[in-house]
Amino acid sequence: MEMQEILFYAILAFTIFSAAIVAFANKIIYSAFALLFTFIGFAGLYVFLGADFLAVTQIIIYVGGILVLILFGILLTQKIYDLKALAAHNPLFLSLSGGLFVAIILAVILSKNPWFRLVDKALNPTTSAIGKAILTDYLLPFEIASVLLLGALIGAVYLARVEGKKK
Amino acid sequence: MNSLLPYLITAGIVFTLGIFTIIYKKNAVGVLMGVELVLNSVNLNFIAFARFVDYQLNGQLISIFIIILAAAEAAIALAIILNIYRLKTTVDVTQVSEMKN
Amino acid sequence: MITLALYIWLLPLLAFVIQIFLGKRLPRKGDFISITAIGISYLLSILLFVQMLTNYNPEFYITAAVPWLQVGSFNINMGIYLDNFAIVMLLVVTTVSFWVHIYSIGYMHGDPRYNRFFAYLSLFSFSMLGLVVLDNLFGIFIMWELVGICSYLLIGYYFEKDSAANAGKKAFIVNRVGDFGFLIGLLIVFTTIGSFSLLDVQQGVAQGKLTGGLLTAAGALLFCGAIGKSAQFPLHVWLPDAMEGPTPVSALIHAATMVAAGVYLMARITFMLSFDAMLVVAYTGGFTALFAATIAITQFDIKRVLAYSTISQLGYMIMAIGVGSYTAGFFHLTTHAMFKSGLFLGSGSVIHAMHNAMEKVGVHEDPNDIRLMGGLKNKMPVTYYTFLIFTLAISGIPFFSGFLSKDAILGGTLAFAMSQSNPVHYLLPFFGFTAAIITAFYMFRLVIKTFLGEPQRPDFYKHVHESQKVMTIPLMVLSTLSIFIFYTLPSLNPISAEHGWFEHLIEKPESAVSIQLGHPVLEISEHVAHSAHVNGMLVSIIFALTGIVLAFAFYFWKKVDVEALTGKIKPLYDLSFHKYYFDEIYNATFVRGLLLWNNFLAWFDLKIIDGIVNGSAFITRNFSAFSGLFDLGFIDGIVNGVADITQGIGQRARKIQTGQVQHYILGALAGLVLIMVFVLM
Amino acid sequence: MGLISLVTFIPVFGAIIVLLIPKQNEKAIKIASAVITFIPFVIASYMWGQFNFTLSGVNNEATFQFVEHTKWIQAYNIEYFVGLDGLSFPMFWLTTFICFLAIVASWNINKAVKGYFALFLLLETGMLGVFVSLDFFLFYIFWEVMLLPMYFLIGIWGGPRREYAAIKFFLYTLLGSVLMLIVMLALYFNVKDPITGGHTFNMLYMMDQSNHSAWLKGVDVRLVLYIMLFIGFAIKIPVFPFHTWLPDAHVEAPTAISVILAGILLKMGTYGIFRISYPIFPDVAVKTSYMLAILGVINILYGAFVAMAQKDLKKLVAYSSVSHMGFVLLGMSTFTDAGMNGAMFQMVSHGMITAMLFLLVGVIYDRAHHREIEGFGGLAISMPIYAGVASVAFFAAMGLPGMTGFIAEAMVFIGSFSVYRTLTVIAALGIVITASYVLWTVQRVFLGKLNPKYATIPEINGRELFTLVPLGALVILFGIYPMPILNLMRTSMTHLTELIKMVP
Repeated sequence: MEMQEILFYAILAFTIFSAAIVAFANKIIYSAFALLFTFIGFAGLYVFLGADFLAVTQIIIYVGGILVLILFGILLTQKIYDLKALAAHNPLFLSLSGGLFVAIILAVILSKNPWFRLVDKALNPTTSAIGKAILTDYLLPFEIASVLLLGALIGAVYLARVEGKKK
Repeated sequence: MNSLLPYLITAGIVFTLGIFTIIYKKNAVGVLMGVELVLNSVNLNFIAFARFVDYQLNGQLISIFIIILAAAEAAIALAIILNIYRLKTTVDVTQVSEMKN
Repeated sequence: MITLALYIWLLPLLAFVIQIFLGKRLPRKGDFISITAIGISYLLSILLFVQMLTNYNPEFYITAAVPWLQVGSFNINMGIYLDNFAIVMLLVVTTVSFWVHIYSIGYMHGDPRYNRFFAYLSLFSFSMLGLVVLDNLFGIFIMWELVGICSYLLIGYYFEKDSAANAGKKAFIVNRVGDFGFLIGLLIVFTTIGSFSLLDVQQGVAQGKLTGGLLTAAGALLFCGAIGKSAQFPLHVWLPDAMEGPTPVSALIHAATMVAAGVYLMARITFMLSFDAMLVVAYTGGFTALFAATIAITQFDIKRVLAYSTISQLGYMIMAIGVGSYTAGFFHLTTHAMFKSGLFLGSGSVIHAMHNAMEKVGVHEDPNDIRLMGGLKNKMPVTYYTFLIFTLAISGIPFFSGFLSKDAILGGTLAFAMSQSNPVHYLLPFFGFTAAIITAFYMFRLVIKTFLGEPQRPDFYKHVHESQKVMTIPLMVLSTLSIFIFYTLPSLNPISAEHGWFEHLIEKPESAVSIQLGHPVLEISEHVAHSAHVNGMLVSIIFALTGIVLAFAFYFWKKVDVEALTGKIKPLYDLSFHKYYFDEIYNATFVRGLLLWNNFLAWFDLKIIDGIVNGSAFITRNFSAFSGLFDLGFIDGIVNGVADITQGIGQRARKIQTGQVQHYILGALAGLVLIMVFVLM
Repeated sequence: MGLISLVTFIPVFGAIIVLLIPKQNEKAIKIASAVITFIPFVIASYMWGQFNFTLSGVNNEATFQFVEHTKWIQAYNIEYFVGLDGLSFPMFWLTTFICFLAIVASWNINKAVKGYFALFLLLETGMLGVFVSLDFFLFYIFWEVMLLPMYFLIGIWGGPRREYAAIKFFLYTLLGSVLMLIVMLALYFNVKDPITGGHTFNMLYMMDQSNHSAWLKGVDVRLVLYIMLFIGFAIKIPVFPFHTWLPDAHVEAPTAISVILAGILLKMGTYGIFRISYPIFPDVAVKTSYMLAILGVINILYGAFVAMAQKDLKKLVAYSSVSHMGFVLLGMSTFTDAGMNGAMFQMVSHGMITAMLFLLVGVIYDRAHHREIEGFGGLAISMPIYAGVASVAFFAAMGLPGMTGFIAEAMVFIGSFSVYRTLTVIAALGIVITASYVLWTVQRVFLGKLNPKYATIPEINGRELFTLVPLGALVILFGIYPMPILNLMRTSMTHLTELIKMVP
């Protein structure tokens, strides 16, 4: 087994493990930190898939943006030491059965199809290709995405704004 | 690492965990995390398929849009959560059921 | 003349309208409006009367009509029908009404609803005059009901008193019972003859459009109306209670005019009475005359004594119509209107004085009770002397009007009995003569107890004063009109009106039934009539005097111990005192029965009918829960059932709808798995 | 757009206008509604002036007035066919009149004002539409349009048991509608359009017996269809034993809605019989008339008896409606001029009288917040004007001469006595019972000692008088001289009677 391969499986296990912590952790703050590692794990997997630009984007947006947001959300919405509020969960059985449903579906799908291997292909840097694609074939979705982001920005500001008189 | 299956299995497990998280957590932020997990697993699938099936960049581009979407969604969702917290001093999604009755 | 009659009729209506809307704001609360209106009517009636006397034609009549209701083949014309009979009646009504109006100024002075009182009086005058002048039975029925409602309003005038409110209601409902018969009678007449107009009905009956049993039924049913309105047995119970109304009202409505409407109606339709119908009328009237008189003996309320005497006198009139003494019956109506309204006004004067005296003393007792009076003669001379004249008139003493008319009735009944082969019909004169003696007795009992003897309650007596002029003048006028001379002119014979204008002008109309049958319904020869008249006159004078002497012996000279006598005939006395328990019997049977029946039906409605509806819904709901969509039975049930099932499912389903996204996700996933399972298998 | 459409649809456009007014502005909503309902009343009154009394209508399009006749849904030969004749015009006019007064009487509604008035206006369009439709499908649609707003008006703005009452009302009337729908479809498939030869919903074609198919000429079929149709209408009237929705609905509904219910909705049943049942199935109508008369008599007496036992003032009035509608049934079963016109006149008369009664109950309920008859007493002392107006209404209900009720009842009796002697005698007992319960009620509420609780109860106000006085004035006016109303209907009624009598 090559070193690369060992690293690959290690990252896989690391990702799954941290995702499991996200799911099962009692305290929301632990979940948040586990989520951080999950995201990093995903970034690693992206590297293995030859998606270097995406890996970087993943780190920047998820880790640098979304996760920070989530952490802010947690810190703003509750006192960290309020264990009761932090550890409140729905019935485990129900949740597990839900997960089970998904697992069954996925397992069925995975088992029903022949997922073929692939001859090794060179990994090329993708950044410039993505840039071209965005500005040519994907220009319209890209613009729409920008509008969406603007909308989300304004919406988020409006929603989160504290009304003047309340302060 | 040069085969599709490990990626798909990983994505499947994380997806399952994401769904589980969505259902399991009462905390709205927790639910949001679950959603992020689901989105990430889907991203992984897209990129994996792009690499092993499509040989092109389409999957990666869709992933980029998903990331954009996820960012927007997270921002809005957190704003809503903060609002609910302000109004009801809770982020417990089971407590928020005004639309019922 | 038609125009004159219209004015006479409609002026009081105008007064009513003005009074009811503006009365309160006018000076003197607008009493002058009502009085002016009735005054003009009075003058115009006199004018009509004078015209009638100058014509001096018994056959006179005049009529005019306009279409009122016209739909397809159904038409009713409204019009005026004036003949001597109507003109005399107009004069009677306006006379009494006018003087009662005047009297009311004094009697009702200071009443908080003074304007309302005059408004009602005007409305009553309008209705009563309409009843007299209208040319068709339908119009008469309309006015008949209107006088009924006026009577209701005026009896219940002091509506704060439960007894007054009850009395008004009772009067109207009892009258409605009679009107039920009246209405059916009207329907028979209209459906057979096709018109309500009196002239058409007369012709129709003569042509035989209405014959046999139906004719008798029509006559008897129309008489039902008269039973109610003229308080004949067995619907007499309302009139004594009606004395709860203000005394002027009793004088106007419950003595002189409205109660006489029944007699008026019977006189109007006398042409269509078959012999059987006449017997019904005669016996009802005769029995009532005696029956009411026996009650009057024991009453202590001055107005109730008069009320029963009214019933009794109305019985006389009805009996007169029944035995074919049309003129005598109407004659008695006229004279009775004068002296009976006078009696009531006189009693009102006494009550007014007693009431004021009690106010001064500060004791509140019944001012109507004759046991508290006595000796009022010295304090209230005008009232006393006028009252005495009226009493003499009602008792049938020569030189007074009552004698003439009563005598004519008694003579008529006697003649009737003599001309019939069946001796049972002597019952009628028996009723009449017995009632005459009792009448004289109880009327003088009343006079003695009220005005003569020692004052029973000196404390009140001290404060009693004669009433003011507005109240005594009507008394004087009416007492003048109770003198024989007004009825016997141009002859001056004090004991017979045979050659007077009245007997000349008021002629019995030709019986349409006789024309239809081809032979007279009732045959009384001149000879029989004359001998009956002479005999009747003698007997009635003797009886009247006997009654008076007895009254004096009992109550003035105290020759007989009344208490002891009462004790001896206790059961009879009780029977009379409690009015033969009629109110109690009616209460126990009709009123209670009706209420029970109503409650039963209401229960039936709520529990059974509604229960069936709800129950069927319930059953179908359960049934359809089992048999589901296959239920094709009762549609209401399905509708209900479907609604209930949907609701039931909804009730459960809404539990699933928790409002929590997580549950929804779970559900969606489960669904997805199911779909997968199905797809893959 | 003709006058009829104008009158019929102004309220529904008005409803849209009302919906556009901001909901805080309650005053504007109320004034707008009043103005909107006043316009149809003015136009309808103008139409009265234009109305030609000599045209009969009923089954001849040429003698209908203000006709509008255009295609609507061509695929099924459904037409927009409206017109007025003597059968419908009195009710048409009365509807515009009562609706206006009811809007004024709704002034103190303060719960979801906008919804109330919008629904009310929609209801008015439904009612007017029913009276003008000459196409059965159109008729049915309007019939249903009227139902829903009523359901909500009772169910939302009603009294404590409003939901029960509303559902009961709805299911009952829906049952009626279903039966009517079946009959409508049966007629549609079995009546041929004489011009095109296709199926038709045109009522006038349905009235022509020669257009009926062989199946529809079957005796039993006709009987069954007639009875189904009759039950459909009987529920609305309501005929014993289908009447139990009425007391509940009337009692729970807000005042103005009770007025509409009793004043207009009840008449739709009898109007439907006049307009549809009689001309389409004249042979069955003649055959079953005795049953109809018996039902009428039962209604008269049963309603009166049960009314007398009621303790709730509004329920008493509701049952008195049952009793009075019995007169309509009795009159219409006679096929005589007097009886038929009397029945129609009673519809108008009862519409006005009962509207007054419900308004009066509303007035006292607004002040005392209860309707227990025994709980009042002596109100004539503290509220003399109210007592005066109320006596007019109660006396009118009692059938006192000089008011419309008497004319109607007398005409019905005259008409029915020539046909059903015994029944009429029994029915006439009703006048005694009616007098008893009316006077007893008047006594318990207004006379006797003043209940000290109500010594300072405020007198009836100007707005309430404004709703009551016009009705009272008309009741007396048409009671003294009924020809203005009778003129409207008599030609049509005579024609209808002849039409029925022509049938072998």
